[in-house]
Amino acid sequence: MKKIAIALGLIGLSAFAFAEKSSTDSIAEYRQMLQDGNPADLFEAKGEGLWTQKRGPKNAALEKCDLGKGPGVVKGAWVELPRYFADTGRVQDLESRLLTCMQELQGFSAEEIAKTPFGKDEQNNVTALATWVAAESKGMKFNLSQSHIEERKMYEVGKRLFFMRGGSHDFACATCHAQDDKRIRLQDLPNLTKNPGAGNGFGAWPAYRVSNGQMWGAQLRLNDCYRQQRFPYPLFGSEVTIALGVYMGVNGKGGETVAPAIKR
Amino acid sequence: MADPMRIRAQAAGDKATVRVLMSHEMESGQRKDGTGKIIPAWHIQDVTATLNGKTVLTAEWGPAVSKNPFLQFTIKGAKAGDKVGITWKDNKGDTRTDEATVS
Amino acid sequence: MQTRRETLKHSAAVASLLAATGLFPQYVQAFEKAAFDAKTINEAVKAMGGSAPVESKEVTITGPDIAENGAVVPFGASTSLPNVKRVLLLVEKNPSALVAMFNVSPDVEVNFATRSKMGQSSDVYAVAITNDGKAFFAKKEVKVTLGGCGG
Amino acid sequence: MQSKFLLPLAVLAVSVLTACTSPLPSSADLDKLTKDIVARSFRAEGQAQLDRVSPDEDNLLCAQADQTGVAINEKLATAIEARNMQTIKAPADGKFLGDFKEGEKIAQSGSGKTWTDKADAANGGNCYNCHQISKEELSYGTLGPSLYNYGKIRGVANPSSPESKPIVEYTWGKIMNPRAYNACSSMPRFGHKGVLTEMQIKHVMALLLDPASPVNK
Repeated sequence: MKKIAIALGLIGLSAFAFAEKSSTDSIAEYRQMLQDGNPADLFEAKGEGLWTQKRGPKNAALEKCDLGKGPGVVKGAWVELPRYFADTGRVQDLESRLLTCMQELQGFSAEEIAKTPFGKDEQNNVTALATWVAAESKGMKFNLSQSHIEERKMYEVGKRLFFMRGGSHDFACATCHAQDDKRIRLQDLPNLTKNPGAGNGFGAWPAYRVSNGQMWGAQLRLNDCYRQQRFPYPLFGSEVTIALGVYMGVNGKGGETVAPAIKR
Repeated sequence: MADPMRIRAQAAGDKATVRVLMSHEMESGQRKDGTGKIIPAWHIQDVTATLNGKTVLTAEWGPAVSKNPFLQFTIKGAKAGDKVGITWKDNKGDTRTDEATVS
Repeated sequence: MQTRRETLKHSAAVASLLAATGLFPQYVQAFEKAAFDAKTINEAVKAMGGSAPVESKEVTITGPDIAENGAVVPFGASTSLPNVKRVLLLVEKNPSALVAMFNVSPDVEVNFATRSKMGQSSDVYAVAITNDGKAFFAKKEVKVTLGGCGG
Repeated sequence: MQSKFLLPLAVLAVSVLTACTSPLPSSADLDKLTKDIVARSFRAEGQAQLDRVSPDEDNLLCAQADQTGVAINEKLATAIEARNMQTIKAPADGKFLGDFKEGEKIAQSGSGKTWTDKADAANGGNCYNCHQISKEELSYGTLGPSLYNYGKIRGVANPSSPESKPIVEYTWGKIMNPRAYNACSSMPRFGHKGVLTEMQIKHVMALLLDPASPVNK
C-alpha cells in the first residue's frame, strides 16, 4: 500500500483540476451519472404487475380503479391529482385514492393499510403502484382542477399549512421552500410556492432515495418533511398531506412531471 | 423470492450495451440493528451474463456494491433480437435469472 | 504467483464439481473470499492473482469528484490494455477495499460500470490484471459529503 | 382516527350542497378549517407531542405575515422582539465562550427533537444546514448568511475584552432567541425553546468568536 501511495504522489496534480470546478457543478455531475439506471424502475415494474394481478379478499385486479379520469384510465391521472372524488366525497391524492380502490375492488381494509408503517407489507405495494401510475404520466404537465369548491378549499388550507410555524424549531414548510436559489447543506431547495420549483419539487415524487435505498411516495416524502420540521406524525392520507399536495400541485401547474425521480 | 431485474440491452453498430438493475438489499455487514448487534452481510456475490445462452461475463461482488445494484457492460457482436440473460446468486444461496431481448 | 493461480483454478474446478452434485450450496460459486476480506488494495489484487499494481494511462476510472451520498457512488472501470483477464474496482478506505471483480471474456468490452458504497472520502482504484499476472491501475479521489438535513 | 376518511357519506352530503356554486369561505373560516384539519391529521409520536402544532402567538402572527405577504406592522414587531428579549439570560457564570471544537460538532449535527430522536439525547445545532461556517466544510446551506470569519470581520481579537462585549452579548442573544432582534426570523430559538443547552451555546459561541477557531482563520 505504501508503495502505491508513494508512486501516486504525482497524481496530486489532478486535485488542481477539481478545485477549478465548483462543488455545485460536481454534485450536478454526480446526479447526472445516476440518471441512467434509476432503481425506481424496479418498483415501477412491480407496480405495473400489481395493477393487473388478482389480489386481496375479493381476488380482483385494480384494472377498473378510477383515478379520476374514469375506470382504468392511468395515463395522465397523476398530473391531475389530488382532485375531488364524488364517490368518496373528498379530495384525494394518488396514494389515498389507491387505498380506496384496494378496499372497494380488492376488499383490503384501507384503514389497516393506512396504519401499516411505511416499507411494510401492503404499504410497499401502494408505493410500487404509485410509482407505476406516476411513471405513466412522465413528461406530462401538471394540471390540477380547481373547479370544485372542496378543491379550492383544500388549496387555501394547504397554503395556510405551508406557512404554519410550529414544533420545537419554529419551522414551517416555507422556512426552506419559499425562496429561489437556496440550499440546505448542498441540496438545492425548490421554491414550492411557484414554478419551476413546485412542478419540479412536488412533481418528482415518488422518487428513489439513494441515501437509504428506499422508494418514497409523496406521502412518505411529506411525512419525513414533518419529522424534520419537528412536528408530530401526520397520518397516512390525512387532510394536511392532501391539502399540501393540492397547494404544491396547483402551484406547479404547467410544470412537467419527472416522477419517478432519483434523489439523494 | 426476489423481485425481477430490469434489463435493457441496446444494439449500436456491432455491439450491444446492457444495463441491469437488480433488486437486492446488499446489506454491508457493517451496520448494527436497534440492539447494537451487527446485521450480517447479505449480498449478491456472483453475477453471470449470457448471450443466446453462452456465458460472456462473470463477476464477483462484495457487500460494498450499492443496494439495488446497477451494472453496465457491452457485448461484442450482439444484435437486435439476441437474448441477454443475467443470473445473480447471493451469499445466502438465493438466486434469480431474467432475460431481455436486444433492441 | 503461478502456483497460486493454479491452485485457484483447481479449487474452482472442484467447486463446480461440488456444485454439480447440488449437495454443497456454499460451493456454488468459487467466491474469492480472501480477496473480498482484504483490507488493502495490494492484498486484494494479490488474492485475485495479480502482482503489485503499477499505474497505467491505459487504465481508466470514471466517477464523480464529489458524491452527494456515500451509499451510491457510480464508477466505471475500463482499459485499452491487451490480454486482460480481470478488472477490479476498489475503494481504499472502505473496511474491505475490493468492491467488485469482473472476469473478462473475448465477447465483452473491457469496460464495466457499477455503483459502490463509500464510508468516507477516499481514493478509488480500477485495476486491470493481465493473463500473465501483471496488474495496472488508475485512481481517482472522491469526496463524500454529508447531505440533507443531517437528522 | 382514520375511520373519519373512510366514512365519506357525511362529507358527501355536505359537499353536494356546496358544490360548484358556493364561493370560498371567508379567510377567518378557512383559518378555522385549517385548525380543525390540523387537529385531526396528526398523532403524537415519540417526543413529538401534539402541543407542537399549537403555535404560540409569535408564530401565528409571523405565519400570517408570511402567507399573506403583508409584513407585520412595526408596533407588533417591536412587541414580539421585546417579549423574546425578556427570555434571554446571560450565562450564570459570566463566561460566554466554551470550546470551539465542541462547537463545530454541534454545528455539524442536524439531529434532535424529531419523533425518531431519543428525548434525552443531546440535540444538534443544525448550523451548517443554513450557514457557511468553517472554510473546510463544503456542505453548507445558504438560507442564512455566511458566518465564515464571523469574529474576525467584527474585530474580535479578545472575546473577554470590554471592546468585544457588545458583539459577544449580541451573538449570545441571537443564538438564545433570534426573535429578540428580528420579530419573524426563520432561525430557531435555540435557548428559549430548549433545543441547545447553555453549555452547548457556549461551544457554538467559541466556534464563531474564538480567535483560535478555524472560523476566524
